[in-house]
Amino acid sequence: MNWWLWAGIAVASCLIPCADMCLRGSPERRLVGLEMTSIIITLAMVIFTIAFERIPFIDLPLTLAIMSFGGALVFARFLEHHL
Amino acid sequence: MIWFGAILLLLVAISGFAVVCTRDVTSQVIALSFYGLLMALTFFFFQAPDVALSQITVGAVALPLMVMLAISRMKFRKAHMPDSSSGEEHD
Amino acid sequence: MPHVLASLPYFVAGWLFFCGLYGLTTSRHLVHAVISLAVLQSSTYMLLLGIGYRTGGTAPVFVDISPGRLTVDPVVQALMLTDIVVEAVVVALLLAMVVKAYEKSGSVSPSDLRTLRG
Amino acid sequence: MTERLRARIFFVAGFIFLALYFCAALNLPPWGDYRGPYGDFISRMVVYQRHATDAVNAINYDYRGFDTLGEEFILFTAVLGVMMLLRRRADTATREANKIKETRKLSISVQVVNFPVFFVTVVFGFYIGLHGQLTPGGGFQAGVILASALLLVYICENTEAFQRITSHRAVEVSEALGAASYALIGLAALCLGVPFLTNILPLGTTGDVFSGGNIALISACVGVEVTAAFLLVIYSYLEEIVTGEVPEE
Repeated sequence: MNWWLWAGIAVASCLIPCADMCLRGSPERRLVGLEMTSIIITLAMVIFTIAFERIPFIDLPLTLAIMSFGGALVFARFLEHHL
Repeated sequence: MIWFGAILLLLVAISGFAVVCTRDVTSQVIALSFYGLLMALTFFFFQAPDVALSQITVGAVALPLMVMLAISRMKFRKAHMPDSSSGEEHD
Repeated sequence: MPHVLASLPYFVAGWLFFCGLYGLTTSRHLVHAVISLAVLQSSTYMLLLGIGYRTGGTAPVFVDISPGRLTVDPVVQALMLTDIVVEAVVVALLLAMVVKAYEKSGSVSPSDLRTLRG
Repeated sequence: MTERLRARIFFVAGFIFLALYFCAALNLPPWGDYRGPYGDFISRMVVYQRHATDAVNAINYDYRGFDTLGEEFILFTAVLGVMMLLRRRADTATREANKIKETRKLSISVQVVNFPVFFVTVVFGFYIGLHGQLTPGGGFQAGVILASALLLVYICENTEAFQRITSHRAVEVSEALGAASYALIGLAALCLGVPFLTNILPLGTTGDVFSGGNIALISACVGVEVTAAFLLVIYSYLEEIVTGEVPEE
């Protein structure tokens, strides 16, 4: 148990309000929660990478950061135009 | 550490149930995306980075995208073919 | 490890399986049924994750650690990895069938698929 | 069968299943106490046998390569099914005659940001795909990342470019080639007199990009196929919306 792990757990515990945002209410409200979730999970993954002392894992938050941009645009556009 | 993993697993269980219970399909897609991201974090925490990587790419973007494409195509068809609801007798 | 946690991932896997079945049987929208099927499929990932995990084990990537370290099981991870990507395309196939059924019958409710009645 | 009756039958059966499953799960080996021999064996041997540092990808593309071949053909068949169900114009001549009707404009800031992000995503996809034998990654993930990069072209309202890229015959050809070359790599081993899908290429230095022999090559083939597969699926769905016309049946 090192301090980085505690920090990661603290960041990841912010997922509970995000779960509330994502799982209840209108689609727009859920989309806001989803964007927050991807930010928090990216941060949590970076901190867990340092906590586990495994540098190759850093590819994962990098992927999520890149994919979440496209994901956000896709969701926003489909909600706007087609749905 | 193991307690945090247990909480993460319980969160996965709760959100899986919530995804299934959402009846509006558009809302359900976003809940499904959240569920995929949560699964990815769980895989990452339990030392499965390869699986987490494919869950990030597929569960967060590709799988909801497929569902949204299908929904938007159905909406598009509905908007452009007002008489299609009468049902064409094929086969 | 406390006794409560000893079977937790297996319980979660069974619970997700149950949730997916619940969604499938009570769904009134074919897309909803397909998403329920995706949740049902994710229960297998949870089961495999629970089986392959080992307390204190690290991931089987030997770039920065020596091959002698205690690792989690790579075989079950390889089972999951391909399945996740294939799942997305299989869901796309099922949704294509849903779109086709909607275009033919004008309805998305599973109970309106009269030709499937036995 | 009415809906309520169906739900009632499900709840009875489902809770019986859940109770029996929970009883069975209590007798499984406790969580975190894995005992299987195969994973340990591969974890110890993979660096010496294959000079690859990622055990999961070594299993996927080498030790269990035949199984992955099967999975890849599931993907291939599923894409075939989607195209059969949703596409109607097969020949290129009519496809090029279709006018693009969608002329909405997105805000200029999104369009400006989109281009560098598209570039970064493509480069990153290649990185993930080519380092599969060293770090987490590989062909399956890289394919999805590359396909989503091309989806960004559609998102920033450059519909014409999107249609020209994805409806090109080269996408279909590269999907078939990706699936076929995996099998051909396996057959090449047969020609040298060793079993199907044996690792025949030089193994290289551990930690180098050109290490692991067949693993990187098969991973690249899978990457090409997955990219093409996702593009085909996305275009099959979007074809009507992009061209803006519903064909007569």
